[in-house]
Amino acid sequence: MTEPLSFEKSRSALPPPRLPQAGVQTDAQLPEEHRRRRPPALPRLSEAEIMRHYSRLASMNYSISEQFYPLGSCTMKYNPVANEEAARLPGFAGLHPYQDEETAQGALELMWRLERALCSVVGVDRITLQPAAGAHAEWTALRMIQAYHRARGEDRTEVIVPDAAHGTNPASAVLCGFKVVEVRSGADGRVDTADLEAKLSNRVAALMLTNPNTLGLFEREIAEMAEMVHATGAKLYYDGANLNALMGVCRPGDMGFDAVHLNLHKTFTTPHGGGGPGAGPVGVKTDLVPFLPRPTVECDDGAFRLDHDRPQSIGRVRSFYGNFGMLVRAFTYVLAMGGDGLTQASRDAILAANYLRHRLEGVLDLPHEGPCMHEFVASARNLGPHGIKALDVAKGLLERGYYAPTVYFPLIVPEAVMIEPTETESRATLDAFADTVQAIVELARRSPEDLRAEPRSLPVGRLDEVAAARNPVLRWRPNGRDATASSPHEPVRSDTVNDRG
Amino acid sequence: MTEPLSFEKSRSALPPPRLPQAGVQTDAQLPEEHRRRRPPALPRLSEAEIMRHYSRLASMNYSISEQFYPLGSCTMKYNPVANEEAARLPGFAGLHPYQDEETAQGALELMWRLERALCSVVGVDRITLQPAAGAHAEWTALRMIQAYHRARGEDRTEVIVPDAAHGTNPASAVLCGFKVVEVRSGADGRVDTADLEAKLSNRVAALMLTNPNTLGLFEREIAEMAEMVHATGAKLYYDGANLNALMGVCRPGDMGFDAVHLNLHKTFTTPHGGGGPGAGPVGVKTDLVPFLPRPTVECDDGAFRLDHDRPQSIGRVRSFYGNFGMLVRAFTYVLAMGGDGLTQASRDAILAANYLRHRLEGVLDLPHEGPCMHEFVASARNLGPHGIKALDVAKGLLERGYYAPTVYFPLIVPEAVMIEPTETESRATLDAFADTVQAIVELARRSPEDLRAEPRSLPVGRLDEVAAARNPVLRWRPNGRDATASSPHEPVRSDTVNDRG
Amino acid sequence: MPYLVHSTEDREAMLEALGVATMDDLLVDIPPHLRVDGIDLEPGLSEFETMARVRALAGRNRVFEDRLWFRGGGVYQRFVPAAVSAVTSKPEFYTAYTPYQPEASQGTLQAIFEFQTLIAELTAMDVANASLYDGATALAEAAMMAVVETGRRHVVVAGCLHPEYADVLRCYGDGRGFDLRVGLEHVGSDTAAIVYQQPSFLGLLEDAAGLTELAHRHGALGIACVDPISLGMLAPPGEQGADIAVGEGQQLGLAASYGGPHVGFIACRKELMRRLPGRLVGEGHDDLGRRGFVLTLTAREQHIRRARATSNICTNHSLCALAASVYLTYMGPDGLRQVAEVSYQRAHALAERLAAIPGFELPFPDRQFLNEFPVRMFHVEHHLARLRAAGILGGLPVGPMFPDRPDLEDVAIFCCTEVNDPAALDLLVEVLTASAASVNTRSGAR
Amino acid sequence: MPYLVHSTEDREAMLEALGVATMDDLLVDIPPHLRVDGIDLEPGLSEFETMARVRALAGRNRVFEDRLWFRGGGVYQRFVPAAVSAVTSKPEFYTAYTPYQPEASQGTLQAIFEFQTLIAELTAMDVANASLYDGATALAEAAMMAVVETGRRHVVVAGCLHPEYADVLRCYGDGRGFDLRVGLEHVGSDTAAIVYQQPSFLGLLEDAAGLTELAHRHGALGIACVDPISLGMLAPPGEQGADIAVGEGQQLGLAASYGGPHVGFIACRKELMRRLPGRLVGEGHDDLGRRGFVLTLTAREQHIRRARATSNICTNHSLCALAASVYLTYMGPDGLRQVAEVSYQRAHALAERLAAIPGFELPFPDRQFLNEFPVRMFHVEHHLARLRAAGILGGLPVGPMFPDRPDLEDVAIFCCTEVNDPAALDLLVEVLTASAASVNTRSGAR
Ligand SMILES: Cc1ncc(COP(=O)(O)O)c(C=O)c1O
Ligand SMILES: Cc1ncc(COP(=O)(O)O)c(C=O)c1O
Repeated sequence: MTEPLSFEKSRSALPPPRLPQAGVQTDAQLPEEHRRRRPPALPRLSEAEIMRHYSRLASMNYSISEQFYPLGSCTMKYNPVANEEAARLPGFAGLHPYQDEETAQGALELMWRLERALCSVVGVDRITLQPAAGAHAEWTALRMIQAYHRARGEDRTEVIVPDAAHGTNPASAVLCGFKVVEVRSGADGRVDTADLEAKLSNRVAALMLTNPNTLGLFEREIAEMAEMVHATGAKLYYDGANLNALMGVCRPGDMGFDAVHLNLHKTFTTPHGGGGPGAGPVGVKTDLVPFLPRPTVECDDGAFRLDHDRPQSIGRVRSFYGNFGMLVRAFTYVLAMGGDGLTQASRDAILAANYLRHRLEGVLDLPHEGPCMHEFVASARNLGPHGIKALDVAKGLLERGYYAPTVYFPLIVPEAVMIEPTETESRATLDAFADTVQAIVELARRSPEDLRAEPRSLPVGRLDEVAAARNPVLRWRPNGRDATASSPHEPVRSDTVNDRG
Repeated sequence: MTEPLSFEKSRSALPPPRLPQAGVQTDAQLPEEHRRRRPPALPRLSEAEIMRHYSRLASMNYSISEQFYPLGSCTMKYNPVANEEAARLPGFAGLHPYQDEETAQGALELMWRLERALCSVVGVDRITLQPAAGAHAEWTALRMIQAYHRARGEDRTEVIVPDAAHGTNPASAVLCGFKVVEVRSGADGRVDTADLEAKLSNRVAALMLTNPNTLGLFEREIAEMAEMVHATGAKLYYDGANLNALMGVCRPGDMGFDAVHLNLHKTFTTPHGGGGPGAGPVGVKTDLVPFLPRPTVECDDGAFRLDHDRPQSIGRVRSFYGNFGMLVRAFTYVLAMGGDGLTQASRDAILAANYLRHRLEGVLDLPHEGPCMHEFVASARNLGPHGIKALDVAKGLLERGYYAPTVYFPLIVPEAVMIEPTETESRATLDAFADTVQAIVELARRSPEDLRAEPRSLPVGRLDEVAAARNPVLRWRPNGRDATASSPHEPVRSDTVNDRG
Repeated sequence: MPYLVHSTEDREAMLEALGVATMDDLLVDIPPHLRVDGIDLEPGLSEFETMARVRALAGRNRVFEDRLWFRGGGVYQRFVPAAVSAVTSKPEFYTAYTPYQPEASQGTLQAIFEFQTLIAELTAMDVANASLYDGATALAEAAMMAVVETGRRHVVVAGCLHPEYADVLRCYGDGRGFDLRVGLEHVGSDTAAIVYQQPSFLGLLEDAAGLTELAHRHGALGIACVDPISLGMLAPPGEQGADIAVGEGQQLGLAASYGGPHVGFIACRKELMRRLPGRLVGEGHDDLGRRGFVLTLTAREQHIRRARATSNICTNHSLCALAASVYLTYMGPDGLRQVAEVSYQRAHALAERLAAIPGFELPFPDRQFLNEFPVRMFHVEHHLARLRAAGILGGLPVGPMFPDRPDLEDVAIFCCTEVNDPAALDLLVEVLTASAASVNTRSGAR
Repeated sequence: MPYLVHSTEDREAMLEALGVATMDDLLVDIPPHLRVDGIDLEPGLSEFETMARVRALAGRNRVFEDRLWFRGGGVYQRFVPAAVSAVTSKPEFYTAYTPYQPEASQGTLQAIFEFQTLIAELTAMDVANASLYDGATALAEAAMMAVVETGRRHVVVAGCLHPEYADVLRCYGDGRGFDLRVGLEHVGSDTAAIVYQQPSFLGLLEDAAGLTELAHRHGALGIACVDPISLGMLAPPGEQGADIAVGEGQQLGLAASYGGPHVGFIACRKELMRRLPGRLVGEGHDDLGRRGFVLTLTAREQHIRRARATSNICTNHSLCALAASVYLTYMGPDGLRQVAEVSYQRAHALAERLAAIPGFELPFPDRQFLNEFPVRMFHVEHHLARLRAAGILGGLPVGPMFPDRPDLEDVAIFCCTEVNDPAALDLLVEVLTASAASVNTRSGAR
């Protein structure tokens, strides 16, 4: 089943929707020179057709609402429906960001309370709720660290990032004007502290880490690393994508991190939306507080206000105060879970990952020793002799009704299959998934060519990504195809790299 | 893909959801003899599992939101999403039916206005909004007619119903204590007026008709029939299931109908809900007004009130004032469409039916001459020589992504395939559907056994309805299967009768 | 025009394909004198203006804060998990038709099968149907089952039945030919059924087991009209000998919505199964042995049996039944019990406090109740107006509903549920205490 | 516990399968001194109590009636068709991840492809990306594209740019190493781009074609920051020589929501395509030749290129882009033009009426505007307070935002859209007329 583009269904003679008429008197007319000459070729469709169109598109998606989504590093957990109800309340959704503060006390209080709650979870002094996503948060944290060093008259130009780190880490560092220095992982999958020692210098502004690290392993020597980093005057930054392992178990702030980001769209159940919006608060220790983006939310005697008067602030990282609607969702979740619930959530996430890892022993390769934390990285290299790659395992899972784990990330594990079950999947689901992986591995051994032909029952089979990138067609064109699209279709290259997280 | 029953996923040790605690002091205790001994075996599932469960069930349905649903007699048209928003407004959804009238003026006004608008559409004097569905409305109308005759001291015991009528018509008559007398349809698919003449007598309380009739044909002699019926002192009742043909085109009231029901869940876009709730207002001419169910909604000087003081009323046909939430939806639809929109809707519905009928000429049998009104009945008897029945055509459509037309109804057409496209399907959809029927007919000729094996790609194939009815299993049982379920499964009987509308 | 899909060109192309010049050529069968041209209604509005009008009407209703609802009488304010509307607002559920084609309707069918099971479990009966319109019509259908089963024509009501339910029973009886007699003194060999509401309309518990026994002694059926939430703690009809159990499911996740749509349920003993009205979903299998669900025992139904059907039910209240299923599945047995217990405890605490207000009294102090109870309060309308002014939807004055029961004059029934937090109870008591004091001052102590 | 799925038995069974006794055995890698036991937060609440708290907070905000919003400044009240949230509230859309696996994500991918096309059409540019966080960051990304493309380090702002957008540009520049210069006098051979907002923050129309021409003359890029609704009637950046067009999409079907989430868009000339930040969806085919959509040109992105990526964008604002797509598809070209025209006419009618109030004046009477415009009103805060008291969200006082522009003291910018019906305009004028009269009386005429 495929669905035509909305543009392809458009009929030029269809009348527009009924809309209000102006109903006022004025002679004003926009001068010709400012007038649009050619109307945009938006589709003309009736509401009935539009709803049918998007309903059909929706049915072509896998989502956490219907499928187990063990996408490592992405913490695809159940998104409570009450959160959605909360965000839709007119008292939140209907607020203009420039309303006078007296008329937005509830919104300000919510942000203030959320900040405090998140401070307790991660062990920091203050938090900005402004950044829109994880990558934005990384960059915001680095901007603060940069401003901190500059305020001390130091121009530190390097940021250290582990070789296993998420791609946004080095990209954020560069966007912030830093040079990226890579630190190696050791054989046990953890940061090689000797290499770190070697890379540290007074040119280094920060070390970016996540803990548990990208392999799902706790960095046992985190306290020692923090000491090494601080000894050189650098700051330690925490990539919060893996916080789901730690709530009520231990706190990045206690480990020595100076700046800590959180992905509310991972750990705190705000839905991922097919690629956002998210929310990426950044928490900091006292040292960095003066550099927080402005405004902050303050409370004086029960009255809440925005504080714009922060002379050392890095300024604004986006318009207004953050993805407020996502903050409402996260706050609702925190209230419902409470300290006890969040703690149990992290413990259950760790349990589920270890259980699933155990179920996959002997099925896929498990290059690192356990126990793992909330996720683990397996490898499909054991299927190499059959010509089967991680990608084929992923596609086999899609065919069988599961979303695929993150594959080819981290780069340091060949044929990586990164699995994060989260705390909201039942044991029955974990068992059924493990059985399915087993069945796929058996198929890989028995008739690898069948596996390589999968998926067969989804709206499309494997797409030729190489051809798509060589002749990019990025839009529909009113009169025929995009100019750049010309070449004939080539068969799928099954080794297409597909490394995301 | 199938989904276990919620009961089958239940785990006895799962803790219940968090709920409020009483937080009050009392010594009261329910005495032992009133206490439940065995708790009900409701499933114990987490919210995450519940949502996944129902999401998967939802994905196993065809619905007007995703599929063309040409279910004759059912008027499956687009359900505007604004209607849903309207019904959810706290000012409607949050009203207790026993609030004082001063606190529910908006609700009463809405009912009052809706009554007036519907009166204009069908040409009657007053309308009750109480009945919950079409069948309930039929029965309500007959109760009023019965009360009318009784009030005149006449005990009329018969109701005449055409052989082509919907099953609810005779069933409602019997439920109301009447004897059903059937009147024949002539060769042209319309009521045989000679037979009607013969069946009429002073024992007859009412003639139940729908116009356009069940075959989608307009009863040309309706005015003459009305005269015949009225001449014997009987009343003429209009089954409103087919009103979608007539808005702004002609009015049942003008044709001589004394009681007219409307299915808001057909003509007025309230969604069908997988089998309700609907709403079946009944309109009446002056004669019958005293017998309307109570309360009615009245307006005195701009103040709205419920009138319970109606001494000749048949009483109540249900609790409270009707399916109010559905009335809100229908009212919203009427406002948006207006007189002009509703008129165009009926005209478009007629056009679509005739167009589709034309596209199916030579593909299926068309036993009656056109033009048709908003629907038409084809027959699959032309496929009889290939051993193919209407049911097989229906299943072939399911396999190809369409819901099936109504089949085996009306009973007077062998292998009936009753098609109602409605005004909200684009020409592209109608064309694609016609092409698909054509393809199915070709398959029927080429390899009928393949068609008889369909559907193959849906969650289940044809179910053995005969076996299911012989050993009915109507519920899950905590300890194994339902007592009555024992026999082995038998193959599907492809001639299973499937006549609904 | 809203919700229409054709352009003028589309229409012309279709007419051309049909070989006709204008729409009128398709309307030739309609006698000209019956034709009208349009409808006497104002032209359609934009969605924005439509919604503005509708919102204005909604704004002309007063919505009481949920925690300040103490009025029941058949419709109750309860906590509704967000999961309920998240499920029922799925278009795949709410825009599907009755599941005639099982292969393309497994979602709806399985949901109904689960509903049937949930209701059967809750009532402790053998089978339940797919749903009926509401509690009142469910009771009428049950009465008609009894009339057919016994061949008798009188139905006796025990205890205080909801007056609207009694009206509906009477209206059905007037048509179908049975009559309603109120009071056990009417029970005899011509009794088709004894009908009782548990708890009664006033909130009081009846001797259900005694009533069903009495019915059976006279060869009649025992029909229970129950409160589904109460069954989290209260002995269910199946444990007390009832032959048919019916009820209103509004409390199971449905909005009050000025009285509808709600949902009726009906359950019965296995022996009566083939007399059930409406839809039934059963388990079946396809030729590969896969389990599926299908409408079954359709030989009872109007579309097969026409004039000999057990009922005329076609469209029922499927989506409301779905809401109830989600609700019950969310609660589970322990959650449901807790909801019932919390309501019970709060109502009893409140009853004690109201009884202590000078001038107020509990008219039936020896009767057991659950979470709804009658209070006699001199000048009841005055007190209710005071409550209204304080934003409280007070108890339901029942005097006017029972003109022939002087003992109910000045009586209102109050209910408590899990939404009425202790602070709400305090506020209610505070306002009523003040109101009682003012009345007592004005009129002298009672 | 809410949202958790395991029973104690499940947990024990899993531990047993792992061959460990307690959860602590799985936490051995965490140094004991770092372990904490729980979180210093109150215990969790039931959903009912949670929502009661959240609703109480919502209740502490004042929601102005939509027709009485005259405040914009980057966020506007507009008619949002019900279709928009009906689509975005589909769990299949909102609970999916970024579409990494195309075969299981065609819904999201096709929706993004359509969004890219819609934005490209609207702006009359060649290509657009899948979305960015908001208008301000989109502008910063565009500036960084220009800095890389030209190898220059200064970005010049023409006209009055939204002060928050300017702040964000500065913050990005401080990190990335470019600086912001305000005023055309700074344009020179070291200019990477001229940035202009059309209409400006004050609502005034700029000479867009002249600005892009000036930029090109200096080898710089022209970057337009546009209002998407305005493009229903206004000449689009692509028709005026812009190299990159960005903007904020809030008006395309998104709630104000106290400032977010909204959505940024970015579009550019084909030649700059490979410098675009963030996600891009392209058309592809499978081995059967079926068309499908897929994330493409990923060699620009962080997950492939890491430190050499064009941006760090990973999660963007996909669901908001979906809302915008539904909105634009609902409107079509004619609907969008009508929305823009109605807003234009109402704003001009209002401006004329406000200018007629004694003591009020239009500070830039010779400049063209669309639906937002500045008004100088002595004692602006007093007037706004009067409006607030009348339930009106009046214009935005811009003086405090531009401390170095004395000409903006006492100026507020007012906007009109299709939601401000004529009666709302009348009310606004009435309240302001009275307010002006009272000020004039008190302070003497100006
Ligand atoms: C480890 C890690 N860091 C950072 C990010 C970036 O977060 P975002 O996508 O919210 O920008 C991700 C997201 O996948 C991640 O997994
Ligand atoms: C012709 C006709 N009459 C009556 C009915 C019964 O209406 P309802 O299902 O609302 O009871 C229907 C429904 O299908 C019908 O098609």
